[in-house]
Amino acid sequence: MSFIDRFVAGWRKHRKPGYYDKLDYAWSMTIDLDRCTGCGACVTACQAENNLAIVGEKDLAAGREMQWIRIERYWDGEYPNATLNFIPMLCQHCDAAPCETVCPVSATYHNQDGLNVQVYNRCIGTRSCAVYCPYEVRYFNYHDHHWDTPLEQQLNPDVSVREKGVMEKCTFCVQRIRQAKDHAKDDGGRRVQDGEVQPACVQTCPAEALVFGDRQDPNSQVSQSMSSPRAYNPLGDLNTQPSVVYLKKVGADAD
Amino acid sequence: MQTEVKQQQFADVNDDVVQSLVETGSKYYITLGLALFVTIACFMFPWFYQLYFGIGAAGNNHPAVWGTYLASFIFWIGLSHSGTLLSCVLHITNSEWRKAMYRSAEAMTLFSLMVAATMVMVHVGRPWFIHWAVPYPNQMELWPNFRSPLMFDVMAITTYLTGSLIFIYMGSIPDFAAVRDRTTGWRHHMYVLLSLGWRGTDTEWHRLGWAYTFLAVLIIPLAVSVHSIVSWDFAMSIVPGLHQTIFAPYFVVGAIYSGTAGIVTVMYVLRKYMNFEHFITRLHFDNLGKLLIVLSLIWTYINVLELFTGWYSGTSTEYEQLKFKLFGFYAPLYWEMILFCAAVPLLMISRRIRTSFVAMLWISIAVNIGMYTERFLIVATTQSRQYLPDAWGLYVPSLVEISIIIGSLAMFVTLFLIFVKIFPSVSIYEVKETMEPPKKKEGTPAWQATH
Amino acid sequence: MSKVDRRDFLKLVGAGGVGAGAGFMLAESIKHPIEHLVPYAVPPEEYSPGVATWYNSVCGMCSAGCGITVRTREGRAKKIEGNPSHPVNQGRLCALGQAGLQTLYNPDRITAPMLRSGDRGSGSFTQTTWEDGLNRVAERLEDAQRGSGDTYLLSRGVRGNLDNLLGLFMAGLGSENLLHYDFDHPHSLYAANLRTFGEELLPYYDIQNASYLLSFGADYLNDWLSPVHNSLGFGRSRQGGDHDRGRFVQVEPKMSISGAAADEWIPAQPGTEGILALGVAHQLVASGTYTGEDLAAWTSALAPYSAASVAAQTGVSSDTVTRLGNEFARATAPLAIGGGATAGHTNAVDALVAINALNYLAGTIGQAGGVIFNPQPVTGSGGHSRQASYQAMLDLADNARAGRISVLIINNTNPVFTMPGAARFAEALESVPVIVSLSTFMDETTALADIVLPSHTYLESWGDDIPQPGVGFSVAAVSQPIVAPLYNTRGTGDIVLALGRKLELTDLMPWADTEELLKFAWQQIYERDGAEAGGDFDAFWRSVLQAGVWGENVRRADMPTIDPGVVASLGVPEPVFVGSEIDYPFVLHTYLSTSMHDGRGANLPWMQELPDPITSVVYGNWIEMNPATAAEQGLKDGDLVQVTSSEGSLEIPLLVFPAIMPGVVAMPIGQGHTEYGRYANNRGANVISILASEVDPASGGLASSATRVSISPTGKRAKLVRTGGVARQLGRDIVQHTGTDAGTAGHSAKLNSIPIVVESA
Amino acid sequence: MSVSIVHTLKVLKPAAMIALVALIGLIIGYYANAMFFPGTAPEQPIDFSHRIHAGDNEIPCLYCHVQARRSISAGVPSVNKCMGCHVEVATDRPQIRLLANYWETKEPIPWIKVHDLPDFVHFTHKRHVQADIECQTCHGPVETMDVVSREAPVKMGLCLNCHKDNEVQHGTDCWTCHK
Repeated sequence: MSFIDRFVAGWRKHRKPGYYDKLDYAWSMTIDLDRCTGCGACVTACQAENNLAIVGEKDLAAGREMQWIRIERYWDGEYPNATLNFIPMLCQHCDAAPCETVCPVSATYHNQDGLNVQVYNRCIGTRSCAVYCPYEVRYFNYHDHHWDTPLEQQLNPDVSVREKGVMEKCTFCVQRIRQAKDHAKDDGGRRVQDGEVQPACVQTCPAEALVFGDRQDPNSQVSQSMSSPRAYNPLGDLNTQPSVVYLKKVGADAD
Repeated sequence: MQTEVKQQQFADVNDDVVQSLVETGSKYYITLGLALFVTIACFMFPWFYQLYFGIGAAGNNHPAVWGTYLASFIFWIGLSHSGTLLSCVLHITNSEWRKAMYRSAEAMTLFSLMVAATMVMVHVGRPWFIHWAVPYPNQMELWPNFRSPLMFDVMAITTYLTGSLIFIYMGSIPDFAAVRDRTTGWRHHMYVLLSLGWRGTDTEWHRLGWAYTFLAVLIIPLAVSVHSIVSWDFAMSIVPGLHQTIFAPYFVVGAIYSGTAGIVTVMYVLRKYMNFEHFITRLHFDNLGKLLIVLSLIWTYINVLELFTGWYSGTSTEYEQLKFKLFGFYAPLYWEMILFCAAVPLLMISRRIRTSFVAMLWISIAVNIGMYTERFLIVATTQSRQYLPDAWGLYVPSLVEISIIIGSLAMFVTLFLIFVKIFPSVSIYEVKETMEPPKKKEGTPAWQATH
Repeated sequence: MSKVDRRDFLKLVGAGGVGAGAGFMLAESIKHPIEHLVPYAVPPEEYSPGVATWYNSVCGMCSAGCGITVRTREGRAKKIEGNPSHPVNQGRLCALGQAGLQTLYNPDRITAPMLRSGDRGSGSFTQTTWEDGLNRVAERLEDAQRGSGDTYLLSRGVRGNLDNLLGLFMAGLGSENLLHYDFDHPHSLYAANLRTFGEELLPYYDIQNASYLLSFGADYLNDWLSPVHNSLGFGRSRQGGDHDRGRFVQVEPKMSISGAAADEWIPAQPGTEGILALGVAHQLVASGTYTGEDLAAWTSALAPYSAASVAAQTGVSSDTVTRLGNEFARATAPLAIGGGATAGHTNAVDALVAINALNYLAGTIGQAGGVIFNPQPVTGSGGHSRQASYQAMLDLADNARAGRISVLIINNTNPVFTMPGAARFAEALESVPVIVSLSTFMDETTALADIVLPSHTYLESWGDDIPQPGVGFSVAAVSQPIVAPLYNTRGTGDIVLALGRKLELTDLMPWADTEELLKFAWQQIYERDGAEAGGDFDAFWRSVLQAGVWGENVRRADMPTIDPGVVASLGVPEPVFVGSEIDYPFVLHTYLSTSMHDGRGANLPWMQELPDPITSVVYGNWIEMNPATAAEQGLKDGDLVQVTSSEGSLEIPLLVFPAIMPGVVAMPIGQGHTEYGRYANNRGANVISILASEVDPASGGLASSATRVSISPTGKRAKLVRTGGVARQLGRDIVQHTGTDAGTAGHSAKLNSIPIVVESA
Repeated sequence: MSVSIVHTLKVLKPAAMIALVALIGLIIGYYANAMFFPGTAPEQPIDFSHRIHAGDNEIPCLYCHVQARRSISAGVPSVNKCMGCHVEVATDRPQIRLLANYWETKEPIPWIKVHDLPDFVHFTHKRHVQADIECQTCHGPVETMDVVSREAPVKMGLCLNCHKDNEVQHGTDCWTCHK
């Protein structure tokens, strides 16, 4: 094996998602744009589950919103033929994530569950990941946020409250995944079953537009809906290999 | 040109320089005090406020998480460039006129690098953990991410800083010795330590000359690499308008450009207020002027190139980006940059302007203002127009940021003022090399034997 | 240093001392702060620290009555989730329901009984004890019984046995005046159903099995009847159902969320939706789909509604009308619904009757995917009977002015905010001698009260509920306290029972507390259901509490059918608008905000920060205008405009909106509070305040869409906080579309919701 | 004038001495504090002795810290758990009377945390107890202590070493312990 071959082989290896030969679970989500009604239930559910800060009017006016999942809205056409398209945008947990390469302290990396990890207590706040992320789904803590008492009593003890100067983003509700794995371990170390764990957004979606699961399990709901002919990735040409797959809206394309 | 200097005698050189170190007028102290005050009031105080309050003190927001701090970082790194680089190049090419100005140029490198470093501290969200970016063994076995261009940065800049420090120090040793022998009291002791017991023997001269040249050769590629790497912080992202192969040369040229302009400014000041009329002459301004024209032309060329990248890309992202840069919210700044960096320098084609000190001063200042704008635009325009239109936004610097920029400038001035009182800001022995040596009774002068 | 002389020595000692001190302080400064670890003195059973426990209950944020599952840790409510076993929401929940936690932990809650200390409306109160507060109320009530004046109880729309309890209480006081008041109560729909089917009820609209939904103004995904259940139906009809992908058509002057989600959005002149419905019906009959024996009658009745004439009135092209008719006729399971603005015009009832008729002609009454009627509530009341129409509220105001009201008890409803300014309700309350408020929060109405007896939030109190509209079969749910009361408050039921004891009404209301009442009431359900299942009542009760819901999948046997008289009376008159077209060129279209609903959500920070789905505005409201119209008026996005109706005016930021009719301006309800806590106060403007006091004669409901307004620039720019940037795709293909052929592929319709795990020690 | 730096060094010597002494003082001060006032053994509201209970009477840890087997937190026994024995056992002792007071007033006992992890750490006792990790591994020989003190340095290094030695699955993934 020539040096070149070895070099290329090594390079290939390192092109693997997050350096893993095989992922343990490959948590993925599909979002059916044909079902999504843009109601925003997922947004609030996420805020409730993940201790998202109440940012306040002033900072929102400065453009410092803090929503790990946000509803983007795109108009097509003009009155009377105007149509409105909603697309929920959250961390895509890319297998080839640009944000992971840039963090100088490896505060964000890919773990064996195919999750794009953000370690809050390792982050030093260079904010490079947010620049590198084409989906704009990383949010920075510009202050220490506070909750008017007794609102803080609602905070989820399984999720840490981020301090100022730290980047944060959607975790696929890792605390729930952790919980589910814990249960699975108690039942004699079985694997987490399909539908056993769901992020807050998936769980609450009134139109059942969101589906979550392990795409390595061919029978899981998520694998099935990923195999839909409607499946696609927004900004797919950037080839960041997202774990979130969108299902095309049915109807005439306006543009 | 040379005639002025020729009339100077060896002794005069020493006297002039030493005088500039020892005799300090009240004017100097006032300036220093002022600079120091501004540094504390406009840099330290807002920064501590920001540390307490969080980066929210700056104007950053969701799409534009990078701001003027990073822009200033690039600016200072850029300014640091021509200093050592230029001095090395000219040293190797044995250009005589370099010798009167290179010391202050190198000093500029040193200090702008330091200021750049502080800019990093100001930029990050949790500076108290900045040491995590340094590879050191710990019980957690945590290492920095060596894939990250920011990591390359840390390494490149520290290397460059070390290199320049050694370079300027080595070059000053004989001068320290010279000054040592003409001073008394605490100064004397200081220079005793600084000059490392330099005696001026032939061997010493020989080694110094050799090592100096050697280091000069080493530093040139280093300097080029530093700014290329800084550019990769941006070019390695996939943000439209940043993800471009031209960025490394673009940044290097821009750096040398602004750096050279910086030197002109500094030299004007030295000449005016340190009474170095004899050493810093029309010749220097003339040559630097020529250099500036060349650089500005290359810079303009690359900017035009950028337009075509956007125009020919055919992708909505790049095209919107271009439109936004030329006609968007920041357009006035863009055209200001073009005026100051592409148009104004062309004036220097006329020799009369090149050789008029005041004109050169203003041009050099204009260039650096333009170059700062360029860095600001690189950060601001690109981030506010990325892939998802729904996430578009604008970024406007906050008062804290602006005041910190002013403060950092003052910090640079402070450092420089302290420098001119410690270092002989004109290289005594190399200036002497450019003169007729006084004949001794027997044989050739010592310095010829060494070469 | 050969010898150390004294001065040097001292220097050294000093240096060492300073150094040591510094080191000591340094070590001190980085020490870990003291934290406490406080166990229960006596832990409650099923409690173990660090383990989450789920409790099932009923959501109290809107009238849909979804079932919720609340996650608690260390005795604190952490998260509200949908109850998977509740047939209405099936494990799903809307944003407002999620934010319910913030009613519980709201910093602006009333923490103890209060007496008014300043003069009315000054908002100055002094705290008191429950004993004192209750005694005072009891005295007033006794005086009222003796005296001339009458006692009124004005409650928010409560259902189930709490409603019965209030009824008993008022009966005990010898007063008939128990009124429920909800701004969003669909009076016209009830009236229309009464006229069409002879029963005053809400049928269950089976969207899930509908293959073609024609919605006339009903924003069924946002606020209409049961949004979460409707969304479920929408999703399943769209994808993964066993039938073909459902098609959704929305007819309304301003695109709502449902309009955005629909396959086709058809702007029709405000108030003419009913006419369009008849046009569709006409085409349907003309196409020969309907083959009833009364075909002739229908044909003649629908004759005047030919596509052409309908097109002329509605502004919808006749081709579209014809196409809609044919599509509706051809669809396997068509369904027409009406609500929203359609139900807010002076011709609302006629329009809704027309829509019912359309359903009848398509033969969807009682069919799957059609209009299904619910059985009678198994316990408690369905809630509508006591609902006060707008007319009734006006009468109440008149009685107040005439001094015929001596005591007014208000339970968690906010008429001062949700009544048009023209009704001058606040002013009417001035002349009520005693106002008692049982409100959880200080709001515009409670601010006028004399005695405030704060009630629990729904997460602290007992209650039960019959969801309206149901899901086609009997459902009842119990809401139980999730957490111990945060403050010195009491459940509404307990307050009433306590008052009852003070007034010796114990023979009417023998129960010690609401829980006891519920157990008593649920005996009957147990008898018809649990008894043969074996277990004793307590076992049954426990199982109900654990499931959070009880239901029996028995459809109603006797489906009412359409009243033949309807055919004769068929017809939709032109809507009446207040204000001349010249002075007030725009029709004001109001709609319930997604997050604030009718204003109740405005004090929840999460709701203030939830971007409006369509405009992405946060912390405020706005008025929407068609781009072309705005251009004519010389108005730009973000201009502060003055909106003037015949009844008043307000200033509000203008928002240029691509999908609204040129002659219409639209404004969301919910903002503009003045006395509703730190998060709600002084944001935007309350559009209700400028609504004309126009009554829909047929139902007595408020004609909330019958106001005309004029828009004039103020020259000022307004700050309108939006989280969204540019809402155009610029050809980047972010939201991609596909032809309808691939439509049904993909998505499983299986419920995916976490099973309730009640972990316990 | 002399070229060599010897003379200069002579001049600078006193200043250098002072600086040196100050530095030494700093180090001494730091460690003195850490040594004499470690703050790892805070004074508890009741002088509860693990030595008597867990050591002499050999009551198993999980008898009182019953949650440790099934919850992320080990849990401190409630007052009535203590009273379960102490209604008759050693009722005359002053400390037990103190306990009895808490019991009568139904007051919880404000114990002070000895082992406290940062908020961003997710540590679950359950998993570790079920993996038969000795409590002493992290808590030190509690059964020999009259006053509990933090013996083992409960720092990230400790966790990682143990995870590595026992080859815990994903034991070094950040999100296994950090939340």
